[in-house]
Amino acid sequence: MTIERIKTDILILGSGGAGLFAALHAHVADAALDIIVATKGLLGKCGCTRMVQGGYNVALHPGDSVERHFMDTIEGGKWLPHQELAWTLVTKAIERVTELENEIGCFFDRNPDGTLHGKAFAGQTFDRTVHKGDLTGIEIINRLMEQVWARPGLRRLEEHRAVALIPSRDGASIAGVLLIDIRTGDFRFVEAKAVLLATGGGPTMYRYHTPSGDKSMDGLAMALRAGLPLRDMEMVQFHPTGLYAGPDTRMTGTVLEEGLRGAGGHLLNGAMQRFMGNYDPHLERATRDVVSRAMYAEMRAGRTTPHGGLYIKMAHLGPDNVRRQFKGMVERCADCGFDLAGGLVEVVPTAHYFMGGVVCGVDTSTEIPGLFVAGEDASGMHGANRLGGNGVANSTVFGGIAGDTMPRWIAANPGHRAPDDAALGAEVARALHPFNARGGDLNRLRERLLDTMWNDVGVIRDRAGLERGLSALDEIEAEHNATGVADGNRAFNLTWHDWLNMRSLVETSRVIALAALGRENSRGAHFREDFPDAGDLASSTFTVARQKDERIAVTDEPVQFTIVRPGHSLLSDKTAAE
Amino acid sequence: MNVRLYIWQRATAALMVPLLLVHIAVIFYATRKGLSASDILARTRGSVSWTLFYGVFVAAVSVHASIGLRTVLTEWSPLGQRTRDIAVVLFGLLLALLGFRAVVAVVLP
Amino acid sequence: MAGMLTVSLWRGGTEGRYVDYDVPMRETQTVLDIVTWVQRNCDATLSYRFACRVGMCGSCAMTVNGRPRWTCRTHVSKVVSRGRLTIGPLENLPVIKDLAADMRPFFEKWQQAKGRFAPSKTRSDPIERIAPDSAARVAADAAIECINCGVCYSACDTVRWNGDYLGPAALNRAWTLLNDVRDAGNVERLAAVATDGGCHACHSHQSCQEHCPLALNPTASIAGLKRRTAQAYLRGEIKP
Amino acid sequence: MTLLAHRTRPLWIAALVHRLSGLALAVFLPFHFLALGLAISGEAQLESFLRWSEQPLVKMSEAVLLGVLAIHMLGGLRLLALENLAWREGQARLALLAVVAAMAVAFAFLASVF
Ligand SMILES: Cc1cc2nc3c(=O)[nH]c(=O)nc-3n(C[C@H](O)[C@H](O)[C@H](O)COP(=O)(O)OP(=O)(O)OC[C@H]3O[C@@H](n4cnc5c(N)ncnc54)[C@H](O)[C@@H]3O)c2cc1C
Ligand code: HEM
Ligand code: SF4
Ligand code: F3S
Ligand code: FES
Repeated sequence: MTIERIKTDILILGSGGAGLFAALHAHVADAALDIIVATKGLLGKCGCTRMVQGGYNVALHPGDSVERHFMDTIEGGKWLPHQELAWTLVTKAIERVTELENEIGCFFDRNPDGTLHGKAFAGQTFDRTVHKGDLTGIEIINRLMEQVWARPGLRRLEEHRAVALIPSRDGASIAGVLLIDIRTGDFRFVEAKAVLLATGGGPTMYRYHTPSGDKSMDGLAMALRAGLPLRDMEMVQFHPTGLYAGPDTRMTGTVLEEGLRGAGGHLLNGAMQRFMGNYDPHLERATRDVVSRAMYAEMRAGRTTPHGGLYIKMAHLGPDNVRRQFKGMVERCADCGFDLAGGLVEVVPTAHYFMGGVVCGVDTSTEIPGLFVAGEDASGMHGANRLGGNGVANSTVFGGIAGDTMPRWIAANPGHRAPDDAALGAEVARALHPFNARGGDLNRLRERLLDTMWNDVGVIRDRAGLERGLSALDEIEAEHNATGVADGNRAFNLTWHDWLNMRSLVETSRVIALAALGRENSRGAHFREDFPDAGDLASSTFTVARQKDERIAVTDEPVQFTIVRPGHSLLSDKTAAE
Repeated sequence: MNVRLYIWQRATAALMVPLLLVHIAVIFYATRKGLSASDILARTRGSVSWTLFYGVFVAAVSVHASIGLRTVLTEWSPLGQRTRDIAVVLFGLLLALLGFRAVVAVVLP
Repeated sequence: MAGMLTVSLWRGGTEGRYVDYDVPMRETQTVLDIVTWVQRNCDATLSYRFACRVGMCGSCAMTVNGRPRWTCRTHVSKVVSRGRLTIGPLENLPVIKDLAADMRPFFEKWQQAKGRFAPSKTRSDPIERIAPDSAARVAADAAIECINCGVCYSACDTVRWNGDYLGPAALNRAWTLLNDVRDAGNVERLAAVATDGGCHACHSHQSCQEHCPLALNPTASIAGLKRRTAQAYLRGEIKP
Repeated sequence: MTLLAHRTRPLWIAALVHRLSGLALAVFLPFHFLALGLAISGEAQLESFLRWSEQPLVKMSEAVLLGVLAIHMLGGLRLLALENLAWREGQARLALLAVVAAMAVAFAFLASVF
């Protein structure tokens, strides 16, 4: 197997908000740097930043404050966020949105007086979500993408999949990354002085999920193998209203806007009863996690539609009104044969966002010198729950910081570091493993993984289920290793990549299950039926998982309340914390 | 086509609209009346207005058609840019030459 | 909606052929699902591209029964004709393999049209106040929501016939920027779209507008560019 | 190969018709000028040309040419309007209207000569 070797100063993995911002900032910091952006799909056209509908949280409207945004983030995160990271997020978001508007060219929606419009988003005490219609992500990523294309100094490796972080020969730092050129099936080793991991997490191991199809937790799987500590791995956010169109379509699981519930949509079970009243006084307007759990409970109790989902009903708000207010959603449903405005649409809770990730500092550095992390791959900003609108803020804020940090780091630590060639060879062999195995049924196995995670490590968890899930994961992994891919044509071989996706998903699924088993209380997105209480806030801990010698150890570490402690607030006025 | 050629082509097109409307009216008039050659020539010979009218038309159509031809050749022929441009300039000159000759023939006393 | 469907898929690169597959029909099934079914059940080496699966990323465009479409948002029942579907890669672009086209020329032309914001301010300046109902903002908004799927580019015969033509999407983007009062690069942009292969090459076929999945109207944008470049040229602001 | 669907759309066909009519005019015009140029060598020459063109077949082709000129002019007007005025829906209908009007001109011509 020949491996093409490329040298560069900075290698960025992923072209979402984090990856592209890092590239632009690093380029501005030092235009002489050679920078490569490698991404699994087409530049800016893959990943979830593009899929942002709601918008971007930022405290720049009169009457709002970073303190208020910060408190919303901490309380939304059930006191688990790393406070310095959260503080950086809310303060830098102001600069980032201004940069997006003034320098990158995003054209956000305005109020009648010409100032930026902020819309309401659940779980927040201020209408601070900046947006462009309900296609905010397209506006953000398209503008970023244009700026990257415009700079010849930024090299693009499109349709390149990172498969392993390769350590330096002395094992002390990172030397580069092994990639597969998806189009040709060839291997490329990119040796870099600094590497940014920005592959955007993506909990797509659940039966129903919203993220882009290219996301399969590759970054976290690579980080795990590299021995990095992963934080909050039990925290998977579910969105209540995923479209349910049966098992035969990729549309199943994709998100129907939060605003449908906000506007007064009703959730019905199979018996056409509105059930939210049995769970929460806020009914359909309760927070994402509460509604998701109620829906999951209805489904588990068998009160589903004939197909196995639930219904959302909007018709009582007036079909024409719905059609006007939610044009995009109505059209999307119509494309798969549903009438959102006048009829019923089947919905299920769906895995949406991954709060867990690599432990990092406010400068995006990780434990491995030369390796940085940003975006959904990083962790700590959101704690047990991410506010809608804080996701894209996170990826753009910290992506930019990574782009500022890496050139400085390179200046202080110049030169490439020779790679551990044995490790490189082993990783190539590992990526080629499916071509040496025979038989097996990859599709059936993937279905099994999706069901296992959904049923046993999903919206509602308990010890028995988690243990069942863990042993099923062991079986799935063994079978996966014995499942082959025909070695016909490696060029653009999606089945090979499906196989590799599945390996990342299995490896990270196990960490999710172990961390969930470790947390014996219920916070935000993590709900243990056997431990339904939140536990004492003042002695809150977060989980840290780490793989060593093929074993994963999960430990609890105390949350440092460096800025505000439970029971306190940064806001003086009383209306603040309601 | 670049902006300069575009303006020339569209401007000549716009210019030809009224000219052609009159021309069509003339055709109808001539056929309706069954005018003979001498009838026609009697009306045109020595007329400054007709000279100008058809002179402008010939100039406009030569420019308009050769630019149009250039576009068609760009899209539908394998000719290189230079050959194409030489060909359409020659075509335009030919059209202008024949056109002015016809005008002269019809209006010269 | 039971039964089978005969699906012809393009296999190979620029040189290749159509191969037939039998695919079971389902109640909810998009063209992308058909392609996925073939990859998962008939031929594991079938190549295609998708990402978001909900019409946001513009990665999944293919030619379906002769018409470019976003396949993830196209229900099979809408396009099937006599129990058959013929699916190929996008037209007017090189083919990488099977159903995946090479989008690089498309994005290179986007750049040639100066399809990127040229800032007049920095992050330390206040965000510009712009009335949402001002004429320029309305014009920019009308054309801004392009997902760069390449459908219009693939449906335009001027693109096919004139290798230099920048194409509807790139020009549509240039038009939005021209209406963006914050932009400082409009003289260069006007010059870039006023040369051979620029906006004046468009013959208003309007296939771009008829096929755009987001119902944008590049034809109108290009007409706008034709006017503005002509004005700029006559005023001596640009040279061709 | 399946037929590319956009080539069945009215406005694509309108552009094709516009192009073919322009080409036809460009081919015809030199001969037209040549014929009129005959007058330079005397009235008799022109007269015999006009006599020749009295034949029904020639009249028919003159009608066709007039129609072609009309369709090109009207189609061109539609384009000039589209490019220079505010956007207007229903371009396909306008293109159809241009064809109909051009045919009317051609028929009117035929009616007036026969
Ligand atoms: C449907 C939906 C709606 C959302 N709405 C909102 C919202 O309204 N507001 C909000 O704040 N957040 C929202 N989010 C969350 C937000 O989109 C993400 O948190 C954020 O965009 C993540 O950015 P990122 O740069 O980390 O990752 P992404 O944008 O996901 O980018 C990841 C990149 O890494 C690449 N990649 C993956 N694996 C590899 C590999 N092995 N090798 C190379 N490259 C790889 C991917 O192809 C992609 O380019 C939403 C998410 C979804 C799915
Ligand atoms: C009033 C009269 C006319 C008008 C309004 C007119 C208008 C136009 C317009 C707008 C175009 C550009 C089409 C495009 O780029 O898509 C065009 C092209 C053309 N015209 Fe005319 N025209 C007229 C008369 C003529 C005449 C008399 C001739 C012939 C000698 C002619 C020959 C052409 C040719 C060859 C083209 C190129 C066709 C193409 O690019 O597809 N035009 N015309
Ligand atoms: S204009 Fe429409 S068809 Fe063309 S690339 Fe943009 S979204 Fe696609
Ligand atoms: S299809 Fe092509 S010719 Fe012009 S109007 Fe659209 S770009
Ligand atoms: S997969 Fe993203 S638009 Fe179809």
